Amino acid sequence: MPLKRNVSYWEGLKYKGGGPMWAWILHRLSGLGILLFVGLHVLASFLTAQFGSDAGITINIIYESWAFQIIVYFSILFHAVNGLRVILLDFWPALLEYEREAVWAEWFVIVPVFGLATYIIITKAFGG
Amino acid sequence: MQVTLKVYRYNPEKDKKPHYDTFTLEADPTERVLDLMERIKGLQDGTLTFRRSCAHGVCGSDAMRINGVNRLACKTLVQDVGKKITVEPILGLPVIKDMIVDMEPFFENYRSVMPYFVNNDPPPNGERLQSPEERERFDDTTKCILCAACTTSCPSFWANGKYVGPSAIVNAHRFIFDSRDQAAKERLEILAGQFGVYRCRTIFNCTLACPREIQITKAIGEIKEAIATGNLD
Amino acid sequence: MSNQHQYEVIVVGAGGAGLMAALYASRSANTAVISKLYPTRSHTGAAQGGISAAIGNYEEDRPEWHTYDTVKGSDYLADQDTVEFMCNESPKAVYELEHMGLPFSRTPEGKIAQRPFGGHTNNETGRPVRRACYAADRTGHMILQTLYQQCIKNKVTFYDEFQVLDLLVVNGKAAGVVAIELATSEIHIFHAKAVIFATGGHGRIWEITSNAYANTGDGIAITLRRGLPAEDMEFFQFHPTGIYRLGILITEGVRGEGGVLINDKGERFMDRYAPHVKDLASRDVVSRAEYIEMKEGRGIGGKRYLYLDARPETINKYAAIDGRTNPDGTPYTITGEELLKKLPDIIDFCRTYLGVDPVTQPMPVQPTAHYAMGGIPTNIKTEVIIDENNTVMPGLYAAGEVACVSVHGANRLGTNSLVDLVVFGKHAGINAAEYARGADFEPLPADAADFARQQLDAIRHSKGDEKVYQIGLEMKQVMFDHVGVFRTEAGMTEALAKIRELKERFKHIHLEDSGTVFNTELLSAWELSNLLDLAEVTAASAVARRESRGAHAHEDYPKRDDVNWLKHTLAWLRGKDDVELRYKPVVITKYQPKERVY
Amino acid sequence: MQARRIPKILSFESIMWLFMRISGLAMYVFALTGLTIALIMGARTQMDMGTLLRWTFFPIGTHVTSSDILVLEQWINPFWTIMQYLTIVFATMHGTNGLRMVLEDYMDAGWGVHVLRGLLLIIWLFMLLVAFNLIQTTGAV
Ligand SMILES: Cc1cc2nc3c(=O)[nH]c(=O)nc-3n(C[C@H](O)[C@H](O)[C@H](O)COP(=O)(O)OP(=O)(O)OC[C@H]3O[C@@H](n4cnc5c(N)ncnc54)[C@H](O)[C@@H]3O)c2cc1C
Ligand code: HEM
Ligand code: SF4
Ligand code: F3S
Ligand code: FES
Repeated sequence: MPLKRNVSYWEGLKYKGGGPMWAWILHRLSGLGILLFVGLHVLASFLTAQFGSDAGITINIIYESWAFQIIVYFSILFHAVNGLRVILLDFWPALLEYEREAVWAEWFVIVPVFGLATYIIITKAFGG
Repeated sequence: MQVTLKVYRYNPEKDKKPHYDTFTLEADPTERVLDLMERIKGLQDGTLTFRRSCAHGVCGSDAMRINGVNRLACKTLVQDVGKKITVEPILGLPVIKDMIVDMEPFFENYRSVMPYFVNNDPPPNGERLQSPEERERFDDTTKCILCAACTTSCPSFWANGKYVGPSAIVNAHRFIFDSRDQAAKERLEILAGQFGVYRCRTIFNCTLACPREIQITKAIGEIKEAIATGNLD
Repeated sequence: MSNQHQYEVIVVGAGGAGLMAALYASRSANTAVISKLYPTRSHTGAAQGGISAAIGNYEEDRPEWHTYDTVKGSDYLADQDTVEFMCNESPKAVYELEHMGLPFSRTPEGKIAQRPFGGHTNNETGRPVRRACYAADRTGHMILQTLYQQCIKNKVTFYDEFQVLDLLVVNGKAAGVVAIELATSEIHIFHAKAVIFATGGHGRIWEITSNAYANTGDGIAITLRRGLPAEDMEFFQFHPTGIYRLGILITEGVRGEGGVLINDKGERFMDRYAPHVKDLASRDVVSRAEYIEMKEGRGIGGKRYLYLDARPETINKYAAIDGRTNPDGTPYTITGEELLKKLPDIIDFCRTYLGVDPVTQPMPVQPTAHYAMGGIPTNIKTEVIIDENNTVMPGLYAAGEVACVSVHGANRLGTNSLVDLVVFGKHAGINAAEYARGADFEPLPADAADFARQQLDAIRHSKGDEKVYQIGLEMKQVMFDHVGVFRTEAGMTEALAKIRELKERFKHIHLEDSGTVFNTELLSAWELSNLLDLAEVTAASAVARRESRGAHAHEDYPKRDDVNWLKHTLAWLRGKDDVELRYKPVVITKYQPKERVY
Repeated sequence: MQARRIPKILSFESIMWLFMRISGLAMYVFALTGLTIALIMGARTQMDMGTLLRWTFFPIGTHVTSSDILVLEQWINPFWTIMQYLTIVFATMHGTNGLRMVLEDYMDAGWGVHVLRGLLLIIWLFMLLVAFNLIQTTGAV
């Protein structure tokens, strides 16, 4: 008997696709992450506003923690910048030849902006 | 120099689960990984099983994962991958034995995109004319050898084998942009469907894996553009 | 127990010849194609340079010139009626391929582009003519892909990864084949009215070869074992430009575009061997010249290779010396970029395997075993013949490299094989289907699969300690050294003895894989047994031929001998150490043999 | 040579593909407009970074009530409310469709796909309803 289609998530992750593959994985995770974040946030606010439930407060406490802010901020920043890259390359297919280079370029935008923001968030969290 | 080759093994008649075997042998840095596998099969372990034919990258038999990426064993030199080499079958197709996977699903996807020339006008006495520029338009995608290195490197295909995959799209591209062909519309309609080009998330693994250096992601992008604009030039 | 199938026409092999035959046969007969490789893996895909047809897209050209060039290239051993047929049909065949969508390279007016190739000339001026239609340096790839695509379009039935082991002959007629399914080792019997063999070449007999692992001459070995003869096996072409040590081919198209061969002293030595067409002399001539250069110590660094120099500056320099011009009369020049457009794959091979960039460095080359002129004898209708009187075996056809209609005689001109495939492949398909219409299925014997099974069982159960790999290696070496570019009586006799010794040793091989799923070890061993048979027949046919003609260069008999040897060899494998040789005359229509100068 | 053209092809997949890109761009436009105008209106001195971000992406009243905003009315006006509606429509639709893409990657053709699409449509509508309600009740103070 042949083995069935042989790709577990783990096997897939081990594939050495490099930058573009990881950019896609992060785009997917960040997109889903944002959706979850926005969805819960809206739901919680709704429950609080309509039924005076505590859920909103609990969730907001988590959301406002500095660690969570870093994650959310990264997700949004990465998803937005990478999304823009995807859109640009899709609208000018000739550029798709340089996808690998484009992913590098993208990090040149993300890293400094994210670094600065993280710095601000952290100093604010610990510096008062 | 001494090279160790770690090989994925699965024999359906003996094994329940795949395992790895390690072989050590002397090799030249300029030898092909395929040469090493041939030598192992000839002198160390006759049961090692893989496909091969041309041995110089034109027949598409021996796509496999070498040190984690899809390559042709006959186009990968030892010096390209180092002294520690791991070979495993390509992903996303059923493994029949060692490096041999069932290619049927791959070819089924290929056949589903009308990968053949269609022109129903009566042919002229001589050739149909085509300018060098028109010929150049689809040159890149004529190079495909159907090795499946691209399709089996694509996470979208791993997720769902119904996705026709980059290789089939490349072969559709070859005809869609051929100025002599008349079935571009039918092909594009297939590709605009549920398992067509929109399963491609421009992950780019395919382009990096293609041993013929075809700009696959670009070809897919051109097809998306053609679907959206109707322009085939 | 066995699986039985019934088709009117069975095509064995899915290379250019097999697919062409299948396309035509399937139009009017129930047809199936059996191939041990997925069709697109066939070695036709490796062909690079071009397919010739006298369509004269740049300059005047005529099928008669093509015919004469082919006959001359064959050293007058080709059958002239078949050559004429092929050369007249080839323009039609090429246009037909174009109509199937084959993406040929184009001239500025949009016609099929053509390039010069060795031995193809304008008969009036004696200068090289642009006759080879090409698609960059991937002509064979495009042919194979195009034909396979058309087969899909026309819903041809394929049995992929089924290896044919035996031909069934009932009442003197072909009645089908026996095949093994690689994935399961199950034996299948294919009952047929007509069988077409298109199994390709057997270059794997030699150590340095441009041929694929799959080119093991299965077709000829099968018919030999069924008591049929093989024709002209001593003629095997050594291509002058294989990549040093690997044998991977560098197309003659490189020289067609102006590349030249250079020895250790930096001389363009072909000046001396072929003063008129120089580097574009026919392959036997160039390979022999290389051999002599190396023997006389002018190989690069004294080693066994030469340089093929295709750097633009070299090409332009010699093009100026030769006075080569473009179609419009301006001097011929080329740039690195144009070279890359015309020969992308060659440049890629050199970069990958040698780390050499042909645009800036010369390529190290040596002769490489390339093409079988000999094979299963057929007549002009591609019917297989079984003796020197041209007696036909009804229902059996052969086309492509496996066959010997003898259009190539003692030496094939470059690009003529692809023509051979499409022209004779097509006619094999048409003729076999027509025959099948008027024929009945012969009843199959109950033990139809026995002979095939015996052969496999002998290998499976053989108990010894010989390694298939080792025997193969020794065969390849002795054949390359002694039945190669240059041959001597003593060398060939030694080789023959050695092959026979290896055949004995083969009876004591040991296999490690006893499984049934993709037992490639078993089938490689079977393939080696085929190669050994063919090597024996080749060596035996070669020792007997005491002359030099085309690819058969006999050092002890350096002259062509038309009085005694203007004839085809037919060889039967009769039993242990017994090859029976008989001869049949060459068909000569218009061109009387004369001395060959290039 | 004549240009080769065929009619444009519209399929569910191709429309959604275009939509994902257009909505992505639209969100850029909203966010950038929001950010620019907010900065012009003095956000630089009146908001910390977190608030500014929240405002940029979702300019809803509650997002500024906890900051040093001096004149609340200035921030809570019909312009921002419209921005808010557009952003939430696009973001949830983009996000839900993204979720659909991810899930469908693992599904074959058949009724399952239609059930999923229906379900996600309902979820999306529910999300919109809730969000609209929120904007109505808390946004336009
Ligand atoms: C590197 C190279 C370059 C060349 N360049 C040129 C060129 O430029 N111009 C030119 O004219 N010629 C060229 N040639 C020669 C030409 O390509 C070959 O002679 C020709 O392709 C042979 O085609 P074929 O159809 O006979 O066989 P192949 O293409 O070799 O096909 C053989 C088929 O038979 C099948 N088969 C074999 N054994 C079995 C079995 N036992 N059971 C079932 N199936 C079997 C295989 O699977 C395969 O499908 C070149 C050859 C080489 C090696
Ligand atoms: C500036 C803002 C944004 C841009 C430019 C953007 C861009 C994109 C693009 C182009 C895609 C398609 C990717 C593909 O087809 O492979 C995408 C996917 C996705 N987006 Fe966004 N997006 C943005 C904001 C958001 C938001 C706010 C959410 C959540 C509510 C979100 C959730 C998703 C999800 C879940 C996917 C699917 C991911 C996948 O299929 O892998 N995005 N985004
Ligand atoms: S596109 Fe490239 S990787 Fe994919 S099958 Fe063709 S040759 Fe192989
Ligand atoms: S890897 Fe897959 S997702 Fe697209 S770009 Fe290549 S087909
Ligand atoms: S063996 Fe033909 S591609 Fe590797």
